[in-house]
Amino acid sequence: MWQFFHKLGSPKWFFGISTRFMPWLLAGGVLLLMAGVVWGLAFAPKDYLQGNSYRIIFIHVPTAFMAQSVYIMMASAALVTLVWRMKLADVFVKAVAPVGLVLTFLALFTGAVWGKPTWGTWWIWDARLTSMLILLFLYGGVIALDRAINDEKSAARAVAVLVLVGVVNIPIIKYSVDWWNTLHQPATFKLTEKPSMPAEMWVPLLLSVLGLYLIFGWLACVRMQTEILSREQRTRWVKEFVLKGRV
Amino acid sequence: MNTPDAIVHRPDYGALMSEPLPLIPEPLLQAINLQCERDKRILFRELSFSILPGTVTRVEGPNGSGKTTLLRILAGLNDAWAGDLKWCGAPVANHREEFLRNMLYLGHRPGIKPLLTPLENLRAVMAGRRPVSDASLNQALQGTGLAGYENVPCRNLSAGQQRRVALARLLIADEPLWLLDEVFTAIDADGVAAIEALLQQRAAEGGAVLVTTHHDLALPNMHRLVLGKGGVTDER
Amino acid sequence: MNAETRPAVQLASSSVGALAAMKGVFARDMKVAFRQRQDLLNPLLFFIMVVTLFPLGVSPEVSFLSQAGAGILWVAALLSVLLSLDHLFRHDFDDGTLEQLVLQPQPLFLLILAKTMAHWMLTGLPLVILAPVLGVMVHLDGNSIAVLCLTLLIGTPVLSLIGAIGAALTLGLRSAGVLLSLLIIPLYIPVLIFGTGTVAAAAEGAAVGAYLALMGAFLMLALTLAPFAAAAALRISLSNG
Amino acid sequence: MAFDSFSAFISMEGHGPYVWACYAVFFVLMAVLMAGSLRSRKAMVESCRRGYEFQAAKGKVASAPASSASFARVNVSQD
Repeated sequence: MWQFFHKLGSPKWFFGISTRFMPWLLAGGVLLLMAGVVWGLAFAPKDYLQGNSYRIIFIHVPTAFMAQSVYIMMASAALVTLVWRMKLADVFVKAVAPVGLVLTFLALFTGAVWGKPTWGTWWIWDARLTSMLILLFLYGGVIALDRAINDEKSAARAVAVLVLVGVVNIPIIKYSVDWWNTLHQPATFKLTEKPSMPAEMWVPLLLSVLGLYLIFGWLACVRMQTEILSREQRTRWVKEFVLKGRV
Repeated sequence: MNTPDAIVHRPDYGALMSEPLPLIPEPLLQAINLQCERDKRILFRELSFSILPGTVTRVEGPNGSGKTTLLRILAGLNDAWAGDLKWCGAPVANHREEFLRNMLYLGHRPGIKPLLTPLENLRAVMAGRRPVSDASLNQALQGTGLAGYENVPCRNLSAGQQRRVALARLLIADEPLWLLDEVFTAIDADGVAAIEALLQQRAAEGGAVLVTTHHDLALPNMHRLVLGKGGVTDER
Repeated sequence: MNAETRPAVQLASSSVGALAAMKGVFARDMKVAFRQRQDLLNPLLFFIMVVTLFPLGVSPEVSFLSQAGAGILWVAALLSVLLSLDHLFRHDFDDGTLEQLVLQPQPLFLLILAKTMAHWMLTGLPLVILAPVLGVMVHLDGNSIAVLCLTLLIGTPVLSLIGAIGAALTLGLRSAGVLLSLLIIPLYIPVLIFGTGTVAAAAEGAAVGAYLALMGAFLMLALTLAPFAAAAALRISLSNG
Repeated sequence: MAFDSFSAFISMEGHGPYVWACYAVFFVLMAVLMAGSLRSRKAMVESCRRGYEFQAAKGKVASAPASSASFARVNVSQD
């Protein structure tokens, strides 16, 4: 068990294994996402309440879902960084934070555009969108802190503390924003909450969520490899990999 | 080679034990295979040494060789290192508070609040360590040549005088291990000589002193720990 | 060499209690602050000025101010706490006393708790005391002012505690002030929401006991967790500097 | 197929601009992110390779030790 854990933390081992998986992640991800998107755009039935604008759901929900799960993943990695000082964990946090930021922005953007035909306005202080906006701030803070600290080990550990503080706060933020929302406006029509969704709608949704997940995996691998190369460039194995063209 | 022999009284952990513990000569602090990287550059690696009681060790090396970093690592201020640090044979990480009780660190920055008087500064720093009477604190300040300045805010003192406020802690210290980083900065020649004598006296009492300085120290039996580019030698 | 002539040194096995150490830290911070009283006034002046901006910038009408007043006061209080946070560790870091604090043979989180308490006494508490005056100026009714002060009393320590984490994380960095705000403002949002929400509920005549209890729970959570996070962050920042 | 014709598919009963804008921004941003990540990885590999070649060319001479400093005054030239 410990040996496996140790191996998992070794950048060289990760580099080898991720290079092998990356093409599959990319191919699978693009395929699933495309299938989900095409199905959702062209074949899924029209929503009886919102009409065709609901088709934004097939990218809004995957990005929103991923934006949140990326933060949770970062928090798990941050815990590993602080407790076991595993090198790969802090490489992961640093590599995926910008991806999380882009996904959060996409969720916000699609939510706002979706709001226009549904509510008649680009922005509404709806609980979900507001929570998403705060998540965007959290990602922004993580990236800003990481950039501000020169020493990469200190940066990794400082960021880990910040991410963990953030993840403790996320449920509190979510709860307080929900409460604030009910206080200021009566329950409005929610974008994605449906009593029941027919299979022709949720299957493509599931496909695109899975697809985006795999693409995220690929992105994480690419960006982690970049970071590993940068950090380990003085080691013999990186030199060997680079000079022999194994990267 | 003339290594002063020394012994350490172990702290009396078992309050019920009435007879004195056996006296064991052993290093106060041991570093085993220390490695430190800074900005992708290895400052030192495979650095191993022992600090025995009754010794004064001077850490030497050119600018940028990692003297300050080494002292900060030993003090537990810098944790970007790999290897083992042992306090009286046990890992420092497991006995942090015990280690801190027995270690006195003075760094580049004197640790003096400019708005407080020397006496208030000393009082504040001792408040978290152990009770010391104001009379003793005043005596320590007088010992560093600050008689008459006890109640002047430190910002009105010269750099050397501020440094002396920090050094006053050495006169009331009961910590056996002293880590002193460039403490002679801004101190005049007489002051340096007096502090040298103090370090020697502390070593004679069984303490251990690790010091970095660019001053020439005239201490007999001084150990030297030389940090250099890429390699470390321990010369006695 | 025989045993009698060997030098011997006694290892210390005890030091002052943590409570005494906390008292020492607290007393020193208070003393330093009162030697430089202008620094104490600055956040208060800032608080008053920000509140003044709203009637001037938005509307002096009684209807607007009495509705938005609690929010304005809360936002202004939040900003002035934020403004004062940069000083929490910076001076200690610059003059080296922070190193000596970390090297005290005491649990660091308790020492940080003491520092944070001193910070609150010097910034948060004066804001709470000043709030009724400003509350009158923005036409809040008596009940709302009382509830507002209660929420500030419970909420500002949370601001100081969470802020300590940010101050510790950004210690020794260039442009630390702006960065600190970026990191901390998102974490302040729940406190702000419940602070103003409670006053709004009180204005509608609802019972506010439950909301205040919830804010108390926030405070307890921050008291138990934030000092640990700040201690970890402080060690990291010191290790870097 | 939920639509009768291709033009109906494009217009989506008036919701077309919203839907297509979302999808366009999504795909463009994702593509930029993916291409950017790949490019910076390539750049990193290149910079490593150049570093190794530079090292090999330069031999074993590392940066100068501080003790080699002479503090000799520099004859300032202007060009």
